[in-house]
Amino acid sequence: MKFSITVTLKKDVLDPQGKVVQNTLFNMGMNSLKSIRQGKHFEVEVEENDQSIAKKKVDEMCKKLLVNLIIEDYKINKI
Amino acid sequence: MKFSITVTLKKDVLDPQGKVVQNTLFNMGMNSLKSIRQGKHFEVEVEENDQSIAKKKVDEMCKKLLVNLIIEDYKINKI
Amino acid sequence: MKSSVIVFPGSNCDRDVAVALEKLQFKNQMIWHKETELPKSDLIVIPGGFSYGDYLRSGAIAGKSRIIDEVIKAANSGCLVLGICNGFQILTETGLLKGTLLRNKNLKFINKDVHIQVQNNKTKFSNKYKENQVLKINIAHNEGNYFTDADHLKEMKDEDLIAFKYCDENGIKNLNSNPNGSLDNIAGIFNSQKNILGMMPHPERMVDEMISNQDGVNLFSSLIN
Amino acid sequence: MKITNKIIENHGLKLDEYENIKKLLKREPNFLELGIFSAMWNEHCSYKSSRIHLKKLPTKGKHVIQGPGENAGVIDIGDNDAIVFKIESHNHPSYIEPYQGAATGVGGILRDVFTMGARPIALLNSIHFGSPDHVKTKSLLNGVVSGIGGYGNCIGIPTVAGETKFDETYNENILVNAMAVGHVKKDKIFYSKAKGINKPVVYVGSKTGRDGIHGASMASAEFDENSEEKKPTVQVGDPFTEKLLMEACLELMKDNSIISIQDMGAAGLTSSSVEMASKGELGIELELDKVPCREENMTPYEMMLSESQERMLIILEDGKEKAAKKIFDKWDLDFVIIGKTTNTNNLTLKFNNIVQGEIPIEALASKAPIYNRKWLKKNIKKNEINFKSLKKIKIEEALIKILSSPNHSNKSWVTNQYDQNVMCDTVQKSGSDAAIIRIHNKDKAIAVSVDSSANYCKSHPITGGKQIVCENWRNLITTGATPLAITNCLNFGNPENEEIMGEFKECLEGIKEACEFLNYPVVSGNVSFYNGTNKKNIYPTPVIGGVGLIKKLSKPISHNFKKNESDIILIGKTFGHLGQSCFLKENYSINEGMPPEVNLLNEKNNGESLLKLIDKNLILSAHDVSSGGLITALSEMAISSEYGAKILKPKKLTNLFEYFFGEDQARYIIEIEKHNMSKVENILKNGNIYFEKIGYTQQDHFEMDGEFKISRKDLFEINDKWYNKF
Ligand SMILES: Nc1ncnc2c1ncn2[C@@H]1O[C@H](COP(=O)(O)OP(=O)(O)O)[C@@H](O)[C@H]1O
Ligand SMILES: [Mg+2]
Repeated sequence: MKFSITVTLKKDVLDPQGKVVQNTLFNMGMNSLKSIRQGKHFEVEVEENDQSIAKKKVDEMCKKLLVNLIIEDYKINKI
Repeated sequence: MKFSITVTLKKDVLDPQGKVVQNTLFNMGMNSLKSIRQGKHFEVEVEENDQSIAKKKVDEMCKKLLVNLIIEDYKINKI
Repeated sequence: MKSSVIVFPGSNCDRDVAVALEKLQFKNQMIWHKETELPKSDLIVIPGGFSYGDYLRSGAIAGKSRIIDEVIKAANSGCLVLGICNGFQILTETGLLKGTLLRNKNLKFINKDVHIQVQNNKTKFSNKYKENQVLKINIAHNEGNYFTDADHLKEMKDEDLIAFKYCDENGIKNLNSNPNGSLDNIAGIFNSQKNILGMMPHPERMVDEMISNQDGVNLFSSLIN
Repeated sequence: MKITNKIIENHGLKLDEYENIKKLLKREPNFLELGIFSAMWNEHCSYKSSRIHLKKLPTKGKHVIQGPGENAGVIDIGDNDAIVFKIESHNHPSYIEPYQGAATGVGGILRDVFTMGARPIALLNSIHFGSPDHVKTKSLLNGVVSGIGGYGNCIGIPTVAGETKFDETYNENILVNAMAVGHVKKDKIFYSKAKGINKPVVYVGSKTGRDGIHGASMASAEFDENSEEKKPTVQVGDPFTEKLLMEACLELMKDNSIISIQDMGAAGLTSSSVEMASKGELGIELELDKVPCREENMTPYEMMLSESQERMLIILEDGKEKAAKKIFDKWDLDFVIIGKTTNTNNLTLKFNNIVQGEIPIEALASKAPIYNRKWLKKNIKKNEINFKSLKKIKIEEALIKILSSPNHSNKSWVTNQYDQNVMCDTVQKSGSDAAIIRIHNKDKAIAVSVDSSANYCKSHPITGGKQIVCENWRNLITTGATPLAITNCLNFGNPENEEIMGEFKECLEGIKEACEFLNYPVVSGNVSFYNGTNKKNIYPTPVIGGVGLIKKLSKPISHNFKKNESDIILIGKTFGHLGQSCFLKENYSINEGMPPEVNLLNEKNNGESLLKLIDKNLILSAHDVSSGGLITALSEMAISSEYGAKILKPKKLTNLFEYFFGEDQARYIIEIEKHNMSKVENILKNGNIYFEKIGYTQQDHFEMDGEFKISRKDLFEINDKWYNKF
């Protein structure tokens, strides 16, 4: 069973990378850009048939390693 | 108008990060994990009402800056 | 004084810090990350480098290793812990120190000699420095941009938990003397018990006049009582 | 599957080469065998166009332990210490994907050094980009610099020196050359020569993926029924794994388990196994199903041609497998016995117990083609430059033009992205003439530098070849080091073009002559042909990497002025040669003329005398005079220091532009304390060395009465501008 995980910086955390990317795009003439934020994306496959169990396992991976809960939010989606 | 962009390494391109993360999750006891690959995620907002034009603009950003087309693939979704 | 330097796969300042410790008469041991027990020591050092390639987030994976549980235990029972560069990043990942280290403001690796000012010279780590002393010290990192929430910042200010701040040679702290975008020019912090110090600059690189200067010496000698 | 002409061509083989393969095999090769021939017979592995010329280089000397022919050269620096070093190009991959191309270039050269048992202690690089305003230059520069840093910083080896240059000749073909230097105990050097029959052949390191399989992807598109998507051929570097591999190998090397060891560089498993067998005059048999693979369903062809990084092949002594495996387990690396040495003298490849290919080793190695390609002597245009017709400018203006040009700008934008201090033995980092690295725990050090002068080589290849060796030699001398040996990276255009082949041949002639005269042997190197398109080849760009020894380390001699009111002396004669000068190029866009003449005798005498002065502690600072001439060199000494200088009017030479901007060779500027003047004069006079006192240091300003006056701060800012805007 496959899931995607999206990890983003929390709203009030500074995003130096996003900021530089935004400036660069702006300087490249893409001035219709209002905002851009950068995060991480994972594609995970787990050996498990029960969707809710599988999702729980993925959630555990996020909490234990993939996400720094102090500064990051995450979302899990089945794909 | 808001879009999400998912950038992933092309198939067959070495993903050193994914490999280390996978081993770590495994060593932490999550042995139902079959595979994990890491990519990037962007959330973009553009000032544009026409969806197809907006999407074109986002596509341009990907091609010109956000994505390394030699080793990465990407997908754009309206959110 | 006995010290232990924890070695993770990808650590690369482990030898440098061991050399500095031995030069200052510590009895040092290198501890491989797969060990399950820590020898009794007065000081634990988590050295710089790229543990686990800095993959995922710098320090994240090392922060989950088995030996770290032992470091946490020792720290909680009062042992002195020093995290330098990647070691600082690892300490924030474990929660032993609060806040986090984001990408440098210019998104580039930065290696150069910068100045930092001692903010609190009344701790075990800094008692040999003069009040507000300015040190010249080497930095080398990609993610040294310290960030924390407003409450924690206030707590650090109220309780003197900021160890070092980036400044210029005259001790002036502003945007120009901030190499990486750190909040409030912070270069190093203590935990609330002040037995844990995390810092981005490399004191172990500043103990040899032939190579650099000796501005790092007092950090190590402060620890010897 | 039928091997068609198209398939042969896609493998980069000529039809007559294919006929030759059939003769050597006494039959048609199969597809796997064809792939192996193509890998071993290409220019990169076989040196087929360069070999007869490389042979002429001097490779022996008192200090040489190992010359060309191994993974890297080795020199003796006394007390059982040896230095291992080599340079290598990664030009084409870096143009396609600058970050990964440069990163894997660094990774590759590091493996060449630690394969020999040495712990790498320094990295250098020479990078050449197109014109600064070419559309691609900025992103290529960005990518290459962060790639070099990304790899070296992560693995924890200081990147301490290099050169960054721009010229439109590299618009379509940048150069990325990386050099690595390591330290080893003289009695602990490891070689690639196999010995003994039935010894286990072990694969260690990363898994094999489909990276970098070149001709293959195209060729396979024709025969593959399920026609897969086009495979990316870009290799991604994994410095973390390389660090583990390095530590594991060095740990295994502590005892005597290893008979032979070889990294998998270009042509991966193929070239490593063939090289070991060929040097040992043995056969080797591989069971390819045992090769650790990253992807599913990899074919023997893909495994043999993959250029996945961070892998090694080791031949072990009997009975050492278990202990060795334990070490690699500790470092979480693959360790698999994939074959054995045999007495067949063949490369035998099995897959699922069926022999898939069998080729005599000598057909791949000693019988690989060697070409004596046609070459044309350089047609020298001796057109004189008519200075009278040039627009008049002021000295100050011309100097500012040079100091603010990309080629002469302060490079800290680049070098601050490299960790130069890790390992805590960097005595002198980038910015001076050469870097100085202390031998760990000792009071001796080595000095290292890389240099090139493509425009000199273009206009007169023989002189250019000589000049770069001399410039490199001078750079080491100014730090007080005795130059010991060099490595060289020969970046040239298409060798099938007679003019290019002529440039190659004549540059090598110059290199050879200089190395012989200076007793400065070549111990390793690399050749990179086919740089540029056939119509537009790059300028011939040989790059010299030199290593020198500082026997007793004291305060390092750097090029920044040290004191107020000390004397400034110029060693060597000034003729005012402006052909091919930076002055003409930056101010008038003129690339004409001959390069300055190289007088090897003067080089040798001047350099050795300076070493004497340094040895006697008479020197405060020293700098060699090169591109940009005397005034540029003096400015550089001021910019990096706290002092300016007052330059006196020359007594003889009249034209100040020639005086200040001429690029005459064999010259050094030294700063000495006034009271040492007579001692210095004595030594130089006794050595028959031409020298003149040209001025003295002073506070703040760099000036000549009535001609120019610039503050040190302004000089600094002028010099810092270009990259800051970047
Ligand atoms: N320009 C050169 N001058 C001297 N030796 C060279 C030169 N080019 C290559 N060599 C030597 O030829 C051998 C093969 O080089 P190369 O194929 O680059 O080795 P590797 O596969 O280990 O990287 C090496 O020993 C190298 O030092
Ligand atoms: Mg090699």
